Amino acid sequence: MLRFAFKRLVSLSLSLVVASVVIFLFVEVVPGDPAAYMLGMNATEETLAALRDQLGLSGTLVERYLSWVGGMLRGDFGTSYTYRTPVSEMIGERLWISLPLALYALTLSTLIAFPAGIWAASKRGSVADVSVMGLTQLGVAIPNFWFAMLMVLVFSINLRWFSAGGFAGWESGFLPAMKSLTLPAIALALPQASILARVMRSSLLDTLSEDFIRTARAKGLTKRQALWRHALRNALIPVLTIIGLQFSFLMAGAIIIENVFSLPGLGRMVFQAISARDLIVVESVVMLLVFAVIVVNFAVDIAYAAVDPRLRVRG
Amino acid sequence: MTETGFLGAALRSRSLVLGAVLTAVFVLAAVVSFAWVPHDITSMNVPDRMKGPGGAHLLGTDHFGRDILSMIMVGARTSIAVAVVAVGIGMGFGVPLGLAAAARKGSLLDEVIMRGNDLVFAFPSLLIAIMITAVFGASALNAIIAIGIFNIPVFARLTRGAALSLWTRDYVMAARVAGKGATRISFEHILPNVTNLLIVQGTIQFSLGILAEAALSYVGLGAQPPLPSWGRMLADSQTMISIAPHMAIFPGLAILLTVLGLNLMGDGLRDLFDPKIRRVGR
Amino acid sequence: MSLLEIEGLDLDIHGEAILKGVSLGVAPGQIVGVIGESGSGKSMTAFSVMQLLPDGAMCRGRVTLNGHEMLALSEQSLCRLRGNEVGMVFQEPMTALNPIQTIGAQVAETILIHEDVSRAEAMSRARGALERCELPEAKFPLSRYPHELSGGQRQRVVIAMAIALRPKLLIADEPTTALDVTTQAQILQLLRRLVDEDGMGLMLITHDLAVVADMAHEIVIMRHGEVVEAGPTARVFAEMRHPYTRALFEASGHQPERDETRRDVPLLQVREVVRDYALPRTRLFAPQEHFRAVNGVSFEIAKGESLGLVGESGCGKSTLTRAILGLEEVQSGQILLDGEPVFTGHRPNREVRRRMQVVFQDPFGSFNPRWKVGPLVTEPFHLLDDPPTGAARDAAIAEALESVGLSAEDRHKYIHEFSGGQRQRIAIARALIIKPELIILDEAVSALDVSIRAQILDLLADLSGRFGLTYLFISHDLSVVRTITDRVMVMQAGEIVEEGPTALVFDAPQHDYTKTLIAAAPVLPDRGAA
Amino acid sequence: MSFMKLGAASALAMMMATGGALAKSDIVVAMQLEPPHLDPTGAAAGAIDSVLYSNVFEGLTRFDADGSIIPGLARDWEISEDGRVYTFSLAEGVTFHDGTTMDAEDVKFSLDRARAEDSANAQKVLFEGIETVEVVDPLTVKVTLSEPDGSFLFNMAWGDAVIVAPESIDDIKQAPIGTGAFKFANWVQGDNITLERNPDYWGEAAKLDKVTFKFISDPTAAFSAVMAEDVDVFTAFPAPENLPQFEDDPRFEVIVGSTEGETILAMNNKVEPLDDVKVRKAISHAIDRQAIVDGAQFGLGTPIGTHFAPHHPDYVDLTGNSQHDPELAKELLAEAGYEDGFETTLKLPPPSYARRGGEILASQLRAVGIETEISNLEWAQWLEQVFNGKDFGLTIVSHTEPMDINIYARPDYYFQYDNPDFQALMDELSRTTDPEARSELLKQAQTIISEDYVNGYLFQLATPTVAKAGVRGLWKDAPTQAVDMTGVYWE
Repeated sequence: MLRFAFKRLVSLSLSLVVASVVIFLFVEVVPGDPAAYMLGMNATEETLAALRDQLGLSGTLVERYLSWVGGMLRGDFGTSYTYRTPVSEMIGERLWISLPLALYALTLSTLIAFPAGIWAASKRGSVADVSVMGLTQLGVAIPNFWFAMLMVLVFSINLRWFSAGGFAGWESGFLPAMKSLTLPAIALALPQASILARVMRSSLLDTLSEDFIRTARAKGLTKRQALWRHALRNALIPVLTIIGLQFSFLMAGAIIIENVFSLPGLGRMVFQAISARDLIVVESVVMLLVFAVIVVNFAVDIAYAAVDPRLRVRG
Repeated sequence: MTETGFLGAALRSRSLVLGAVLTAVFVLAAVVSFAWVPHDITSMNVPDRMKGPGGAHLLGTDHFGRDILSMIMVGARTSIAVAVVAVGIGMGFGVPLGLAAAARKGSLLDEVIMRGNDLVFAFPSLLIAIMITAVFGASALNAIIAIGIFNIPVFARLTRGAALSLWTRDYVMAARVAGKGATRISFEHILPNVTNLLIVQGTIQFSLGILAEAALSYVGLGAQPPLPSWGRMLADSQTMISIAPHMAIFPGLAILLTVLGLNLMGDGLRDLFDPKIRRVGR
Repeated sequence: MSLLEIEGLDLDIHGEAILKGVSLGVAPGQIVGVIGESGSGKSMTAFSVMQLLPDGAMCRGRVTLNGHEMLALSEQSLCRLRGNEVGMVFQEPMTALNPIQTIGAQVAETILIHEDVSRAEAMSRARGALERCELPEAKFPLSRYPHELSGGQRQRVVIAMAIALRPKLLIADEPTTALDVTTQAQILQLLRRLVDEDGMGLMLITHDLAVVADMAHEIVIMRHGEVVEAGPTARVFAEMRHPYTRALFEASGHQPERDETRRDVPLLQVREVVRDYALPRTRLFAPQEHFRAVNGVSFEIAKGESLGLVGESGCGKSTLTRAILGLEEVQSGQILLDGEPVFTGHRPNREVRRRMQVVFQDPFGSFNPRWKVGPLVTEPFHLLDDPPTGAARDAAIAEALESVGLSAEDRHKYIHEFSGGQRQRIAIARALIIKPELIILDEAVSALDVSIRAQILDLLADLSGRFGLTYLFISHDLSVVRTITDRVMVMQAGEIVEEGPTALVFDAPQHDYTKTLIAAAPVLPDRGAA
Repeated sequence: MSFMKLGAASALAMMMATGGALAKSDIVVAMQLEPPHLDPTGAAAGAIDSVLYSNVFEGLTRFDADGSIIPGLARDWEISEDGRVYTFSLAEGVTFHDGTTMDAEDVKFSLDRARAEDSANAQKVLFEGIETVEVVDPLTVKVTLSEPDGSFLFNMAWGDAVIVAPESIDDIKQAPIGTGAFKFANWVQGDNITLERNPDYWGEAAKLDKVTFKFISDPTAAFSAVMAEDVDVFTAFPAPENLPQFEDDPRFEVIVGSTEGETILAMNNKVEPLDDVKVRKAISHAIDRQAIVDGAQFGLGTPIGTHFAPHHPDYVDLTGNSQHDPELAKELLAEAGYEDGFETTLKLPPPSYARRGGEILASQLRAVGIETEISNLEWAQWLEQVFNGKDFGLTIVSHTEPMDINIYARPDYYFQYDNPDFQALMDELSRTTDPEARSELLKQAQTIISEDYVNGYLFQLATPTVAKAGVRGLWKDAPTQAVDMTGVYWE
């Protein structure tokens, strides 16, 4: 088991290094000079040059890459060009919105998807199955930003139950903060719950057609007991992968929802940083997101081994 | 499954028929829009802006007074074109990579392709799409490239998985006994038996492509004016949602129904091709 | 009143009739053998007793088990009976156990479901059941997982689960079909012991007449969902009133006529062949370990001869086949066909491979479902430098198909339009098309039903006579090898342990491994032996 | 980690929680863009001035609501005959928010810093004329210019010319220390900035205890924030289409002022065929200004005929030179040799006046045969391709700097207009300080660029402000980018 983890760790750090090179080169190619963006139309050439020096934009490509990566290893992502504050601090603040939002959406999606998937699988072909499948088809097809717009129209503008945007801040208490995350979380959770429910159902149906379920029935277990005691745990394995994928998507994919609800999260910060050519922020956040995704995948692999003993022996 | 049997089963599967009809409606709208459109979408008459549905304009007009139905028809062209080409890129590069990785399982090539896939999967797709359009400028073509890139690993991984199981089959061993090389076997034996899977996944990726294009143009990075696109229509309508809700509802519905149609078709095709389902019979 | 009585049982699934008027009975302590080829409905009969039928199944008639009217019982009470008064064992041991649960938990579950006992109590009784099935505590602790056990050991766990509560009736649906000959013998022996000890009834379902011959008190022969003949084993074997029973019996012991002339011109020479597989490294920097699949094998096959190669799964016979066919390079030793080496340098040379072909075991897996029969059969032409085209090609196809008893017109059909037996004929046509000298038959008939197997064996015998073909016949089924080969070799753990004329080896085996093999193989009683 | 910073009570949240009761002495002002940092002398971003100008920082002189220049930290000043020497006498007893005194030394430090070699001041050109800055005594500063500059006092009122202190200059970007009526309190990045009343302000004290600036960039979120009464005032409301709803809602009042933003269709005067005045004239006549104002800005904005703010006394209405006359436009194109029109590029920056205006304009030009290939750029790309690279045919942008007609005297400016007579006129203007003479020169300047059809002059950018009924003292127009809260109070 340890060797399995070690091997994955090596390939993980390798892909991180490759990712950092790819991101750095890609961001360097982005046309548009941050200094010009900050100093506007009347700035003279020397002021632009002076500012570029201040921002540390004048070093060679390799120097800047090494200083960036060196900094990251020490947890210092460098200073943002536009905000002039340490990027790590900005990320810290924004993480306090993106992470809870992602977890909130993931919990919602899992709480909806598991019962729906299991219920549909256990009553295959019945009205319940068809209706769950129909609803999830809709859930997958609805563009979540459109759904968000409609929710704002109904719940914020007409019914005034929720504020239409902005983030109340954690210091205003857990509930108000969660309240301002509710609509965005629902908008994010809808498609994810639909996908997860469908995967849960098909994975459960596959497992229910396995031989050991028939053996269990032959031992006297009722259909329900066979499902809960044997089928469910076996069916969890592919579902775990999907949950892992969804979490990494929610961390980065919330850009548009954060924009619709003007939540100052990671996604929106990067989006604004791209248009402001605040390259150091873009590089660092994308690197962080890639790192988060790889770590989540690694955790899912370990979880696999925990759930499935056959993997435990391998390697 | 003889030819007629195939068609018979196809017609019986509800989701396939419903999906095909829905998708056909929008493909038809896109094709017809080349020749005829209820109102010319380039001409603007600001006086009769934001009219509700009904009367001369079946679905109402937008904030420049343009006919929303015509915009949706022409917008269908953009969305479908972007999604089709993106899936084409995904298949065009992904399938050969998958076949090559499976043919030389365990070799360095296999490892490189698989690690490459994991890496591309690790990147947040929407963010990278935004950066691509930031570098090369926002346009339908760049949206195609941005979405296409993220289709490649999907098809590569799918093809490799399916090909690996086929390589253990006896008829591949028979072909090797007949002296055929890995590449020839990959295209003569493996690929034909993987096409079903590719068609099903193709429809799913097609629908995801439409959603991705809509998202990109919603943040202003997809097709540029005067080329209409559903995502941008949504973005424009957002501020007027309380005074002209129809401007937001119809483009959203267009996206929803197209994606729904494609997903239903994908499901129907999957059941049709899946021997397990067919043997037990509906 | 006998333990199990089935009277006039009809079963149809989605309107398609599966069982028609089946009647049979099992008394306590009695072993009833249910024989039938695939599709005869024998398994469905068992499932009807257990009422574990797929959706859309409709049962009519009467099934009484130990006084319970099974068809009338509610699902609730059926669950109380299953595992308690009736146990069941299945064909595929590899997938019959929950892969992520320990064997102890799975066996104990049968007890916990039916009796209100503590978990510890259930675990200790599970221990007892496993011991009874010859899975001692030392080697098989309760904490073991299914993937850590072999096929035979897993079947023993399934049996332990079935008999944990000492059921009145045990149903075994082809319990040993997927196992090796030696393991099969042990499992059957275990079942017989359990029946005697608990005095329970055993309904043994199989397609192998020999298995039932020396074990069952009564046998029931089924065909297309109907019972064609039933009665005490000896009487049925003696009378064989129904023609199908006679055909079945005859096919099992079928002996195709072959010309026995001695041949001594060598065709294939295998000299001191060694084949190693690299094992996955256990520790990151450990030296690369190898598994020696073939260890210094040497033998020769003369032109026109039919040589048998027998051995249990994992003895290396498939590896040897792939080496001979030039698919995998050997670590040392040489393989010559008519003096020509199969491998020159690292590349197999085409001229040699053109003169040998192979027929595989699984008729459903050895054809690309997307191709028509024409292209499938002509695939070996790829080995020829200038393969025939146009009319010459059609003629070659027609000749090949007709020589195996099919029509030239079959070339336009798809493979899924043919039965298992017909597919194996097409496989042979594919092998014949480039007129090879050596055909390797890798378990070519193991997957076929007994009656069809006999026809294929006849065809092979006829073809070797007509075209002077040489066969290397590989199989784990001794009875088949015995009927068709001139000489036979027995392989164990990568080495040839015994070799000689077939009749001699079977009648007077020298090596004790051969002895155990031959002893384990069930043998049909001679006809007429009352 | 920065959790502590988040922990600082954010006024907005407390407000919302405790309802409107406290609103009387506090106020929440919302705006679209968040300042990148808080040093008005270190960047061009308008948002910095909007929050800090005269609220936190003050200059020697100061803009009043109607755009006129009034005394700031300099109570009064004498100008030498040759107009080159300015002697400012400063207000007494002025202290910075950190308690340090504000005197001539700080003025000298601020001006020298802005005009230094390595200065990163976006408007460095305003200080080029300064030769020497001398401290006469703690309350008197003498500034000598290399040559007379009629607009020097005007320049010293800009946000980029506010007075800063050497003691607090280092982390000015995060903790600005000025002399204004309000002190900086806290900044929750991405969400809001709070200012508190400065108890020992030298001038007339501010009427409000606390001002919170909230940043909402998304137009729909802006609409719902105001509708849901999350905010009291929204300056430069981003979605003009929602204004009618606020107008007929008694809870709100809408104030529509104008800005210094001349919105123009800039034409690249050095690029074929736009170098031909006939073609530029044809384009100007093809434009229907009112349709663009109605379509893009929902009626907000006054059409202009030249590059000058209409609310300015010296404005000359020259819209007559470029009446919407497609037929005339076609004739002119034919005369210039482009009977069947031509193709050019239309590169648009992000603001909605450009994106929406661009689409309408494209269809108007198409009507006379001019095909335009639209490409929507972000600011960084627009600056690189259009402003610095001059790689464009047409573009739409609003010049929000006050009194910037002199950009037509700079041949290297992005629309590359090079007219020696106009350049001479501008030199003369900068030399004259007498008001009548200046306004005569300004009128001449407006007429030249209008008749030369340098650019297509579209409309003056309006600035709609939505406020709760009862808010008094807000600026109607925006003579400079500022949200001056010093005079604001609840009725």
